[in-house]
Amino acid sequence: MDTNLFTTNNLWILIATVLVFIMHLGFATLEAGLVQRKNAINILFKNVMIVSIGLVSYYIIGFSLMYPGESWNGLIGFAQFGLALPEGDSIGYADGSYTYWTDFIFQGMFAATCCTIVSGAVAERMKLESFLVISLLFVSISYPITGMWKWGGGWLDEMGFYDFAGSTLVHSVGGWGALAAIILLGPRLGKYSKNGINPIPGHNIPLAAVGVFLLWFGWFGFNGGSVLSADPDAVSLVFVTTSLAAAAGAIGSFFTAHALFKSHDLTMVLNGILGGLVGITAGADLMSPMESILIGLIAGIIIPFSVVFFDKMKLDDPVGATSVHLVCGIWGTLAVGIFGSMAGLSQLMTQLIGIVSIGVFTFIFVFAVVYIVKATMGIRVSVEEETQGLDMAEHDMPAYHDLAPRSEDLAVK
Amino acid sequence: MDTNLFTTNNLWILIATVLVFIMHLGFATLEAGLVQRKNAINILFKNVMIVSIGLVSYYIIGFSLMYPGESWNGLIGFAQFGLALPEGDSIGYADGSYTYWTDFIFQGMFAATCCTIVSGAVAERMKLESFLVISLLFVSISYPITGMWKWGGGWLDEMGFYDFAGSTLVHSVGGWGALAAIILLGPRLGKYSKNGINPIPGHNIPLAAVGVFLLWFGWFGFNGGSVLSADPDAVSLVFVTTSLAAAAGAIGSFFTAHALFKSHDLTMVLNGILGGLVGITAGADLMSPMESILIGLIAGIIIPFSVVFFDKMKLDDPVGATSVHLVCGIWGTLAVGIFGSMAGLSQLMTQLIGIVSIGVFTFIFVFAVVYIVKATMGIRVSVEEETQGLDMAEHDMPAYHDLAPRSEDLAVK
Amino acid sequence: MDTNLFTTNNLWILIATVLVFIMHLGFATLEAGLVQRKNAINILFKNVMIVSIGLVSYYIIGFSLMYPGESWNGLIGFAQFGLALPEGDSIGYADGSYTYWTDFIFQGMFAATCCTIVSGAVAERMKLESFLVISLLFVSISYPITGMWKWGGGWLDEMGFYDFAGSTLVHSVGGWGALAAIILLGPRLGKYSKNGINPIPGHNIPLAAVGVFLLWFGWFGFNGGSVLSADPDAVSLVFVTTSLAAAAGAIGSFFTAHALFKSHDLTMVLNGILGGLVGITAGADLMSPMESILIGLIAGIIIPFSVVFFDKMKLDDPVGATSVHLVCGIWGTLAVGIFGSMAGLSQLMTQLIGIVSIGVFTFIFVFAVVYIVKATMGIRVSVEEETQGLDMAEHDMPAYHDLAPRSEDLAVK
Amino acid sequence: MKKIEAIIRKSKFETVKDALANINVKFFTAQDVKGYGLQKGEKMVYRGSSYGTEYIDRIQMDIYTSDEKCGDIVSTILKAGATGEIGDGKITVLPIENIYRIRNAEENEMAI
Amino acid sequence: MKKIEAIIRKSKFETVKDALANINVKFFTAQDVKGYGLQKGEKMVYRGSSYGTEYIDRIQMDIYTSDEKCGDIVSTILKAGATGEIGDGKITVLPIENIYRIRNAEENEMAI
Amino acid sequence: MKKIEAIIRKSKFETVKDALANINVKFFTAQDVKGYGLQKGEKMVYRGSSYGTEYIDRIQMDIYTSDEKCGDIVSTILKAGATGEIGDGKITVLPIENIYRIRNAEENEMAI
Ligand SMILES: Nc1ncnc2c1ncn2[C@@H]1O[C@H](COP(=O)(O)OP(=O)(O)O)[C@@H](O)[C@H]1O
Ligand SMILES: Nc1ncnc2c1ncn2[C@@H]1O[C@H](COP(=O)(O)OP(=O)(O)O)[C@@H](O)[C@H]1O
Ligand SMILES: Nc1ncnc2c1ncn2[C@@H]1O[C@H](COP(=O)(O)OP(=O)(O)O)[C@@H](O)[C@H]1O
Repeated sequence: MDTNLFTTNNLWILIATVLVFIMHLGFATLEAGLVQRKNAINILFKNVMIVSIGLVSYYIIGFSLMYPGESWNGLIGFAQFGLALPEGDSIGYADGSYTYWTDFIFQGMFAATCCTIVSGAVAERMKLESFLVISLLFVSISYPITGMWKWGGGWLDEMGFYDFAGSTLVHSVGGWGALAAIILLGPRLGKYSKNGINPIPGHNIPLAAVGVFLLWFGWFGFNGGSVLSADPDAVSLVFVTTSLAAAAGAIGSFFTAHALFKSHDLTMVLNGILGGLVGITAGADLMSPMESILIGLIAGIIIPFSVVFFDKMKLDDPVGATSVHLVCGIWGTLAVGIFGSMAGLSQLMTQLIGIVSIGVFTFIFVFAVVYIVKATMGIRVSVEEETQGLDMAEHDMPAYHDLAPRSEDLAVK
Repeated sequence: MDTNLFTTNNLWILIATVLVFIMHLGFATLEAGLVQRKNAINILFKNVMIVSIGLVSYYIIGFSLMYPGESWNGLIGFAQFGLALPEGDSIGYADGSYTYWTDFIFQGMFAATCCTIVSGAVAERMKLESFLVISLLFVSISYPITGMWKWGGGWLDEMGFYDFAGSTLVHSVGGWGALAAIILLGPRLGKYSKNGINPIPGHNIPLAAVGVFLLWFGWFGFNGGSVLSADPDAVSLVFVTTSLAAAAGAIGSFFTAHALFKSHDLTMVLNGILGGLVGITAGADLMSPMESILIGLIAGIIIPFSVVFFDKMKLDDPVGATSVHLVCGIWGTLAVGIFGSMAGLSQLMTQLIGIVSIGVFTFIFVFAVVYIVKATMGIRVSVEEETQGLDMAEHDMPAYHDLAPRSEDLAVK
Repeated sequence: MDTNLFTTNNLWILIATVLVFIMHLGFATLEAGLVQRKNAINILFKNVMIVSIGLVSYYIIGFSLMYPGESWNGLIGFAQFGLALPEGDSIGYADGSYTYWTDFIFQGMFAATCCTIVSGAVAERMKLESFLVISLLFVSISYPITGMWKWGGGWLDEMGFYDFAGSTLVHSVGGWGALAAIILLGPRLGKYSKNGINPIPGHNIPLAAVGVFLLWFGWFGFNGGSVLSADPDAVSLVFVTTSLAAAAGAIGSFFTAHALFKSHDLTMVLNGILGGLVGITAGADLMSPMESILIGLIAGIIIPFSVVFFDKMKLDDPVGATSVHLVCGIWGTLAVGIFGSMAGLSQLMTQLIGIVSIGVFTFIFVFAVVYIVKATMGIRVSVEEETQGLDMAEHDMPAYHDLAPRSEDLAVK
Repeated sequence: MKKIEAIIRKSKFETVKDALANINVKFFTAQDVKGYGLQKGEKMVYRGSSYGTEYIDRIQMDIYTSDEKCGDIVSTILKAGATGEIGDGKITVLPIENIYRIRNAEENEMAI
Repeated sequence: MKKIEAIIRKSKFETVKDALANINVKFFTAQDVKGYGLQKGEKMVYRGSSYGTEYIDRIQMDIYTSDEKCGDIVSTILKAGATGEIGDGKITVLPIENIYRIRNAEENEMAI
Repeated sequence: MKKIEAIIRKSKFETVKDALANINVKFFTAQDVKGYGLQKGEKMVYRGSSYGTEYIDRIQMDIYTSDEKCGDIVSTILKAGATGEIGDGKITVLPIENIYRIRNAEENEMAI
């Protein structure tokens, strides 16, 4: 491959990195919009710290765990602490598509998304410091190990498991982590009472809508960059399937939510878009436009049922992360065996094996970590803190000052 | 053309697609910011659905109507339902600049903007479902037909009409649709009383400002991508003219609005930026920097007069869509005959023919559609619903929960 | 160099331009979030006008002052009013990396950031028109002159001063301007009383968080584009160092702020990210990942101390611009002499000379300009206007309408 | 002198205000309150569950007036504020001992 | 008839409301107020300086009632609203001269 | 005992509060209200049309006090709250029958 094409390929992965980066803002605003006003600072703080901790820890150990070069039976391996620039001509790296640095930074941006998924599900009641410790372990150990199984050339890869951009490796992994955490954490105070479900509406739905648009925006990089080159046919097809699945997800949720609830719930349609995006992620390069519409539509139909289901199970998830990332992540991974150029029963079985094995590992890992943190540091804020809101309890600061206190209102410390 | 350059060209159009996509967030936030708090969910819901419906319907019929290959007298043609990947080498498509998929997704992102323009003008009073039906017909039939006249190689193209990125084909088309709709819809309750104009201020001006920055951001893709290749000279000139016109639009509105109203109205300056952007769009590749400043400046000067004019006509347009997209769209299309490398009286005439013919077609089409929907489904919410706000009336949900209801406040269904 | 690579290189600089553009939205939302509700329109208005005035004035004189071709002793030069397209083959320009237009628009986006830095520091009390006049002179005269010293091939460049993407040339220059302005302007009413410091909290911290994410997003273009080509190794390394420094900045501020204030202040962590970004900017292409983490971490540690220091000095800076841009800008420029491939005592001295000479020039220039404007137009709003808020005083418009006034509430003019 | 507290529907505020202006009562103080009573608040739906507030938003108008005018004001509000459906609200009359105009310290009847 | 004004802690509102419902008082008007008293507001930290408001957010409940029921209501609130710590708030009883139901112009005892 | 309701300018709130503190009145309840009166609200401009609200934002201070202290408080507010221009607001004194401190059920004079 020549320098010109290498430069173009590398440039695209870098731009895709930038787009994946902004997904963190998408998650941050989506989650901030869907929590109560009194917990908005807290969820933003968590999101800001996750990206930061995620990148640094992925630099220190995550990347080497995920792409160890050699591994023990395709199960686990570790290259070295930090990065080690490979010898020789940078064009030689990764089949002449991108540099070592590009590889790291693109992968690093992916890694942090996992924890972001968890942050939304455990919002409004989890202790800040405990959350950060759990995230650190999740992003630097659990995510890279299961990631290696497929993307690092591990046993699932050899078995033929397919997950183009991470319906399972990123999204359902995040979703399993979220599920394990909310089981141990319990629902928000008052969410489930003897009389049934008491909704706790998000405080700023427009902010949540901004988040979903930004996530869709970033997903062009998430899926498009996963082509791992600027190959015109592949990237442009991925753009088409990704967009159509997102659009169909909105349409699916629109009709389903209205049929079920007799109401046009914006948050459902927003979740529908995300469901469509997560659903297409495993096979974005394999599907025809019509198939991508079907996958997105089904994801969009699933969302309202799934949200209601988790609520019935008393698994309290303020932002719908389990429905979007776990359920639609599983759906998307299965869809590779049902639609598109790899469809077939044996592929479907392989997909199932991948889903289950990664799910079991992640769930157990996160469950154990959260369990230990619960037993030691504690994971849940006190009833008083939860009632007062985490913004005042952990940050001594409200998210909004409607009327700025005049100087005279202020008592100096 | 070789693979390398093809890859780079194609990559740019894909990135431009991403930038045009985010314009939908720009429109969504601009419009949400300029409506009343009680209608914020509704306008966001409409915007989310428009992108979704727009993309899917453009896939099903719009693209084939707009680029039919062959047409009846350059007036109308239809290729097939869905997409049909052309035979052969992908590099052969579109003079070696981009793939078929790229072409579709870039055009698809443009298509949905038309309806978004309408959504702002009819905000706060139009029924959700009627709006969606009208949008569907607009984006999948009307927009592609007039689009074909020029970009699809139709009669206007043969006549020499010039519209680089769509001052007329996208913006004034959206503006005509908006005008037809607001004539049939009437103003918001209480906007015009016997005592004169009662302003109904937007509820979140910072959100509107975010929208305009995002639109400018996206416009780099809208205009820059319309070069249809990554040609360095052309794309970089378009970046310069687009930016300078936007900047000059702000400056023009700044002085004009202050002279007229003795006040620095932020919404006017924001509209001025958009006016400058719309104005330069028809000839962004033809103008010198100084000419682009002039075009933008004049657009910025037009805006405050135009806003006041429409209000005098009792044509109620909460976001100024008619001033920005219709009036400045016309101005920008005419400017191609006045400034730049194509200027000349005969070109000016041709531009006028294009403006009028597309305007007449679009206005009549949308007027007819809205009229029929009005007679059947109805287009306007009831007085009670309008007073209560569409968020509660159509979505059972307020946009903001200032104080999250505690669990005990909640009565279960 | 061949056309293909030229096209790719040029494309990257254009995309970087788009990313730098959106930093203006980042600044706008950060600053709007950190001021009081009653001054939100005003700060947005200033930010919108700065980009606009900045681009137009940079077109008219700034670019020619900064890149004059020839200069008097490397101190000052001026090419011509407006732009003058160089003769000949566009590929010949700038070593075949980008076109003349690209050069201008990329540089133009940088230029406006300086004034944006000032706008945050002087927020909530400076007269709109005076601010715009000062900004105009700053962006079109002061910034280009000191910019020329290094990037225009002036005396500092010849001396070996290094500033990759502008820790000094952009950020500390903006910071010195901010310092000069707030010295002459004085603190906000009531900020410092005999009892000590009365905090005046920002009204919308989530908006400020959005701003910081957008700034980080844009910084990929700011630093990555400063490679001035799409060179795969260089750009990808810059992405890695930039991201890790930002992440480490957050971590540094996280621990420091908690140690100092026993509280997790989100605004400190946000400033920490920006500090890390500003810190890495001077040497983003010279550092190893580990060095960039160190630079960012130190910047993050500096931030809380610096914020407290300026408050102790009674230099009131609502958004922390002096800490982020001035202090971390100096730190980053010095870091080039301490870490990375150019480290060494003599380089450190050269860096110091650059910092001081540019600082002295900028401080004196801005001080003089602000002083003259103060003596003529006045720079500070009246006590009544400040109490009432600049939104009503200068714009006759509040930023938020919580309850839309019903038509009957409105008295027509 | 009397203080009249009228707790009315938000939607009736303009009508009541105009009716009062017709009998030359243009000065009063208004505030937003939450009414708990027979009428329940609006039903909302969020993520599949419907819920509602127990209260509805109301406006309370406080009018200080002389003994003579009091009857007039009460009957005006009774007329203008009624829809006949549950939830129209209440009017209460409380005795005032003194009233002052802060501007010039005028007292009682003079101050109204 | 009496007007009872109870200025209570926000955190006690639900308890008081439920206690009142138990003695069949389900109609009242509530509003957010700022209480200045012995108890100070929450401490906050912003960019290295701590500060606090002088007031704390409270809820004021206004209940119109007949003379007989008044004592009952007061003692119910006294019990349900107390924590025993500084800042529990106040209850005041004011005389009402007249009260009307706007819906049907019913007066006094009938209107409550 | 008396209830004093003072409806004052927002801009005078701090002055009044400080003046009351000087005569040792530090406990009261405040709320935001909208005043309709001679003075009109602020003029605004939006997209070329100017408009204004009919009301202006005010603060209402409610002070429960003993009969003796009442005169003092009123005259303090009259002095501290006045600008002499239209719109300074009103002070009203209403009779209170009973007052209780919720914390310990202390009554009347003890409770203030
Ligand atoms: N006893 C009361 N004390 C205080 N406010 C009351 C009382 N009863 C009713 N209200 C107020 O009057 C409003 C209307 O009362 P409601 O019982 O709903 O209807 P109606 O007055 O038509 O019987 C309530 O929302 C509440 O604000
Ligand atoms: N004299 C008063 N007039 C009006 N409101 C008062 C008065 N005294 C107390 N309050 C209200 O009661 C609340 C509680 O009073 P506080 O003195 O803090 O505690 P406690 O009642 O337990 O002694 C205050 O925040 C204020 O809202
Ligand atoms: N009759 C009234 N009843 C209740 N509030 C009143 C009455 N008259 C005036 N107010 C309140 O006092 C405020 C000031 O009154 P205004 O007539 O504007 O000025 P002034 O008191 O100086 O004559 C009003 O905004 C309103 O809140």
